[in-house]
Amino acid sequence: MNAPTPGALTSSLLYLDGVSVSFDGFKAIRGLSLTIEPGEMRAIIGPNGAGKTTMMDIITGKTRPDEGTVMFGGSVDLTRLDEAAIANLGIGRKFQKPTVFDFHTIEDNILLALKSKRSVLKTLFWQTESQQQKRIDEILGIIKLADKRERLAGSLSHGQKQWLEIGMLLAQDPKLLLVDEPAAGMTDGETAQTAVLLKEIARDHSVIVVEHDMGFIRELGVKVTVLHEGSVLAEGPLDQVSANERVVEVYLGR
Amino acid sequence: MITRFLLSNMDRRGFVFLALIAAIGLLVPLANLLLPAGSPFHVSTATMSLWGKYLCYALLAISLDLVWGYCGILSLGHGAFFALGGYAMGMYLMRQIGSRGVYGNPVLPDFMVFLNWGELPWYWYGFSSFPFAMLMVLVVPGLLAFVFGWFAFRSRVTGVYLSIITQALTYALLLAFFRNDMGFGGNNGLTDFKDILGFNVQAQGTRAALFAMTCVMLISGFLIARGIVSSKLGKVVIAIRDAESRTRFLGYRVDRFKLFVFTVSACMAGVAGALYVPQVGIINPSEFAPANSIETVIWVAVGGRGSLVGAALGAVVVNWAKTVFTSGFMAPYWLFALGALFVFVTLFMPKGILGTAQGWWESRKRPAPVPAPEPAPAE
Amino acid sequence: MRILSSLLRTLALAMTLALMPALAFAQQAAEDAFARLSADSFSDTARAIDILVQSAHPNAAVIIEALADGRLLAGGGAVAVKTKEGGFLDARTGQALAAQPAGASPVRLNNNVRRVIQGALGGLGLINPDPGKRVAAAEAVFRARDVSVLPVLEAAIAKETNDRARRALREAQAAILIAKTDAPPFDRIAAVDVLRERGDQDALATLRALPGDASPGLREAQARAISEIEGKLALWRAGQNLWYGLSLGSVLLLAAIGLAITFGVMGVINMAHGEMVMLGAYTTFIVQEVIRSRFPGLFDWSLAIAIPAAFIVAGAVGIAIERGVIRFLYGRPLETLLATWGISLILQQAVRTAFGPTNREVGAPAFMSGAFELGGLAITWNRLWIIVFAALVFAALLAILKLTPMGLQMRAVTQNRRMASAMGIRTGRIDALTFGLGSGVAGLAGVALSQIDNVSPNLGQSYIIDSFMVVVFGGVGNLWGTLISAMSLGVANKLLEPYAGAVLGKIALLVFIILFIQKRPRGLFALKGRAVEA
Amino acid sequence: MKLTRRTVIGAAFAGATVLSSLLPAAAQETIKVGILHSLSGTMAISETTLKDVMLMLIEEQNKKGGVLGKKLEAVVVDPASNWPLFAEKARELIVKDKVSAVFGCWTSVSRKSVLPVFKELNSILFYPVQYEGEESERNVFYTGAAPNQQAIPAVDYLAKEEKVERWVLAGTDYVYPRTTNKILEAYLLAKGVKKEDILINYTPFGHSDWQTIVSDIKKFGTAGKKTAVVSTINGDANVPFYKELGNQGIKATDIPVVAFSVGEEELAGIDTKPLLGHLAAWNYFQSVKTPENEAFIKQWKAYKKNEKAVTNDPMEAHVIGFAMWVKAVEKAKSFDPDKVIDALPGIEAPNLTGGVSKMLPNHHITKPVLIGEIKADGQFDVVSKTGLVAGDAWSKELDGSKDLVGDWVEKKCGNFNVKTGKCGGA
Repeated sequence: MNAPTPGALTSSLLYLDGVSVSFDGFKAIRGLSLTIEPGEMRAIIGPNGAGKTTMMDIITGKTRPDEGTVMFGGSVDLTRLDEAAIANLGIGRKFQKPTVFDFHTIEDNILLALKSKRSVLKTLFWQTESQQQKRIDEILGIIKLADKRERLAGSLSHGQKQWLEIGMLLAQDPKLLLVDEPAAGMTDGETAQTAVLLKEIARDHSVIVVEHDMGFIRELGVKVTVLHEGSVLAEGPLDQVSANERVVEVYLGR
Repeated sequence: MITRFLLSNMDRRGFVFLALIAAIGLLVPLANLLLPAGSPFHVSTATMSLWGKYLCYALLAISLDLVWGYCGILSLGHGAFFALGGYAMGMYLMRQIGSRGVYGNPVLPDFMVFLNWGELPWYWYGFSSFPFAMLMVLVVPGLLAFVFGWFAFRSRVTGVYLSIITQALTYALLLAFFRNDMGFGGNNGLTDFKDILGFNVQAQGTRAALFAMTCVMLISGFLIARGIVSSKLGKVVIAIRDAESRTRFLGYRVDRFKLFVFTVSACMAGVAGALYVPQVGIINPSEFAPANSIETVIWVAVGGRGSLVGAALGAVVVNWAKTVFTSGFMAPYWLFALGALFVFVTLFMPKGILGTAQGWWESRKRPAPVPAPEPAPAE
Repeated sequence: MRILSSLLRTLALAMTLALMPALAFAQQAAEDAFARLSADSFSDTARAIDILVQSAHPNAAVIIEALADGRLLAGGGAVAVKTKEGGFLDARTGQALAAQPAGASPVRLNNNVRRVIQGALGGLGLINPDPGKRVAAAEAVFRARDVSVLPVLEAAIAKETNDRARRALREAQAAILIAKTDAPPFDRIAAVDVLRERGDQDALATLRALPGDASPGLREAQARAISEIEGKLALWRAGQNLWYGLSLGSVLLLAAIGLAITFGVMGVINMAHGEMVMLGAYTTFIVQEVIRSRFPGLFDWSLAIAIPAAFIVAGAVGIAIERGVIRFLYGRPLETLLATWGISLILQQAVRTAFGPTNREVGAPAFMSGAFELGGLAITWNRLWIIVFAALVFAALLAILKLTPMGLQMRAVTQNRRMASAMGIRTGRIDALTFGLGSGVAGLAGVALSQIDNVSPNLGQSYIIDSFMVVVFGGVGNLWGTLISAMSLGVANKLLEPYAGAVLGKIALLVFIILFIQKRPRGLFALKGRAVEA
Repeated sequence: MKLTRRTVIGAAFAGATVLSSLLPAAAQETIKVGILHSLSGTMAISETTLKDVMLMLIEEQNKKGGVLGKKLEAVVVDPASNWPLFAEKARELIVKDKVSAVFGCWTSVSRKSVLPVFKELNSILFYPVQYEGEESERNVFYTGAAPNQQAIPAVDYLAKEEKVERWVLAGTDYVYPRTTNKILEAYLLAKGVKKEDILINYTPFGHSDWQTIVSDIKKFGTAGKKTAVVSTINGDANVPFYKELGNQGIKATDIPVVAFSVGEEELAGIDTKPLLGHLAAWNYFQSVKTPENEAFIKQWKAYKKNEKAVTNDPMEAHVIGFAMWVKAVEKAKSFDPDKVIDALPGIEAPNLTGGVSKMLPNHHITKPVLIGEIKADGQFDVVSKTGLVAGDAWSKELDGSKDLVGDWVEKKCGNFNVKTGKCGGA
């Protein structure tokens, strides 16, 4: 989907190499290396404190690594950019706890996420064009909230908020989506639907999914990376990974 | 485009408010000037100038509500912008005195004469011109807000920390303006004004005109603030208030949006200060006192945070109550009443007068309310 | 007048020596003195003291001491001394009187008369058997520089055996000699040396007062001594400024440390914090009033009694505020700001109504009055005690938070309320106690501040902004940060003050804090990591 | 009488009619007097007692039958130490309550803020506090001291009696100390004091940490010349200042401090033993022994129901001002402000220190200047007293104002320039 830009150092969409970060002496990430290819969907699993969320923070510019390389699209050094710039490059992020704008309507939530110029003046004199309105309607349809568009996001249920947030990611139309525990706190039915939704998205986006729920990962059926104590423990299809002795040891605490 | 920007999404409450202010702005000066003092509809000059003061405060409250109610920036230093606008106007009025000061010095204001200043300090140049002074009313507070906000928002100082350093800002300015060496009249400030644009500031006609001008500015301030909050930028700003990092991950440069709103708000506060000075007749450093800024926050809280009409209403109600309670037998106890009001409002009316009234009204109209979201965290 | 009086005195002395049957004369002179004491004129009173000393009246010391204390009554032809026990003596004869003589009122003093008394008492005290008294007397002579005392002084030096007293006497002698134009030049240069060795501000003042007649040699010695003393004093002054800084820092620490708990640990912006300080100060006032009226003997213990009282009063009010208002507002820090601002208005006006708007007097116990010299540092006792007190409060607070079960629970609740509650901690109770602790500590600050500041309803307002600056600069939630922040702000303020002046110095610090927060948005000692922003 | 519904209603109606006919009549009988002093905020500390003294004076006047046969009614408002509120309240008093005169204000800035209101609405303000001068307004009567009635005599006293040659002029940084120190500096230089023998120091309002400044004063005093401090330090900052002086051991016999803003009320908050002999200059002290003063103190203590209640200089200023207003009204036979303003100059009223003060054409009054030394009981011992000194609206020591005089009798001008012979400055 994305041809490497001229002068690219790598053909990968996302390229992490030897990344480390520590908080007050605690090494949250140590020598993490990871590559995501364009169009790929990757699941990342690992026990609590494995560094999953910190890794996302590093990719999205919230946390600066102490050392290591983080490249996007082959040539852009993400460690030098702030969150907004990274978002505008085409990296979207969904939080562990669903984070939507409670005091905005569902439609406005999507509108705010819709890919567009983000400058102060442009937003001040913004007028929604019909094409954009169509896209909003389309996304509302995908996330099954079209009939609730005028309601405040704060009044949604937990699962609906998760979908709304995914819808916002869609509206952003990023090249890479980072999705943190999309199925947390969902009913089984909702979980299955979410998996379908994600697979649909993965058709034309690269996606990284962080998840605990093995059933959910199995449903996605993608390559899995296991993190442990801030570095990669194992990588491969789920069956292969779950057979790995080290992984079993870490998960079961033996 | 501008009219669309200003008037789009206007709700009924907004129209009522605008109509009310416009009517006041038109009728009060007329009732003051044209009706004889005996008429039951006559408005005395005292009442008019009192309400002129309230309306200046209302504009200040709207400007604060813009940053606090909509953007979540609790500024405890908005009085500083108000006072700076006031000083810019005060400097113009001082220069208009000319040689009618008590010492008859054609250039220097009186306080400089008796403190033996040799010549006018450079920063007083230009203030004899009305357009320049009016420009400064916007530029000085705006520039201060811009520079302050540029640093503060870029380094992501938020919440309580931001509130405390805005307080430090206004406190530092308070101390600075108290110094007589600064050339702003020290503790006494600027006073004894004579003319504005050639009209006697104390004349009834001038007062009526100033009152009408205050209403015009209040309407303009309201329309601009309204325009901002109902535009997409307004939605971004509210998004920043409710989930700052989410907004950032959507690709919005949060610092720039905050800076924009903060600067616009400071300019608005400056205008309020500029209108306040000729009506009150004095500007002095006590306007910078942190307590004044906190009080402004309380007007907004009382009226209803996140509602422009509410903020204006709060300013008028609290100040009116202050006027009433500081006279007569209540005089020694009015601080009890004021203090109790603040405690009461924060405890029992977190949405302010307007929000509470609206909630009550809606619950009457619709017995089964939609589940309202939890009140937003203030940070 | 002084020249005339010393002339007269010399004359009187000469006459006394010439006419051996001097008793009659002395009698007459004393009568003159008593008449002058009754004249209610400052110059007559001063003259009377001189005469009493010159004529060596047997009661001179008693009379002059009484005069100094305002216990000398004159008028209606009588002069009487009111004894410290409340009885009355006839000043002429020293015999006890039955009652206060009719028409007699206390002899009034002004500064001029006080100086004459100082000199006279100095002259009389030089032959006191107690060496400490002799040093004090020599010090008085040093300041008064009364030439007429010189013979007595020299006699005293000759038979002085105590080293300290001897040095003090010599310094006093030097102070007189250096200004005595008819003294031998060699003696005067030696006097300069004595003063150079003394080397303090007073020596400098005495040296600078060298009359215009001085010989070039004397001038040179004086200039050298002055520059040497000045060099030494400049060093000491730097130390002194540091001391002032520490002292200001300790005041800031006391005012802010309660806030470091309520604001730093609990996240409550308590605008009524200053009023807790004020309540502490008023508690001190009440304690002292009760002691004054009921148990005057306990006065020196008044502060020690006020400390727990202030802690309890402010702490109780704090708990009431927490239970009554703040507990409904957790998670809404900016709204607690508004509510507590309202509370602060109410408390201020309540105190104003109850105690009146004016300042109330809180006295200093004897051990907190005055100052002592440590090398070239002048250290006032009250500041020293406040520093000690601040250190104790800090240590106690640290111990409570770190070592006691209550401290553990407090930390647990503030870090994870739900978890703590699940583990059986009664969070509501802990909230109230934590807030009470912070407020109580503010009350303790009030006890200390009552010693250096106004005890008025406005007391709290003047410290609230500074307190917030200290806590924010130090980093919220960190007691050590508060300590370092208070001390560094105090010292920086005091080092800036001599150059920039008090106002500019303060503005500079405020601007510095504003800029500093940009660099480190969470203060000096902020926690890092993910948890902070979660 | 049997109580039926009708009789009850009838009685109530009759009662109401009687009442309503009485009320306006009663209202017409009284003449309102405005009291404009802060009862809350930072200035309440000084101003509250002035409100009380006015209430007492008005009550007493009413016992004597009021003025021109009409009872007086005090209207109290609280401007809350907030300067714009002062202006608002002044307007309210004049327009809404229609007061005949206002007694009020303490700080210069509060006076400055109400000034335009009094001019515009043509009413009368009696201002009872010592101030920086440089003002003479038609609608204001200044019953406190001008600088020449306080500062200059105090300096003269120190130079003469204490042989002071070196001066520290310490003040709070606002207009009164600035102007007073300017005047004193000019005066001292003219008297031959060298420039290096004058140290001027300003501190902010409410300054509480005096360590550095007191030690600077101590150092300045070591130049071998007798040194004194002239303090124009304002209200709240005085207590910590004096505490620091006492603790650092600066005795009045070494470096005397003469203060212009420290009176009995301020001393009530300090332990005065270490301050023995420091001085204050005022036009009145509670300790003055005159029959008038003793009667006044007795009355005040009875009114406050407090044996410890103290009196001070601005209270005396209100006593004089109120007596003058009453006399002027009686002379003018009217409460009309214009007539009263014209009647006031030349009116004489006894002050409490045994003399008779007179309202001058420049709207200031004549007063004696008293220098007092602080006694151990918080009172002052008067060590010097001048005859009556006429208050100068314009200081003779300042270049800008030396040619100006205020004269509302002949020239009808507050700033008449004697050199150019014109009204209005230069």
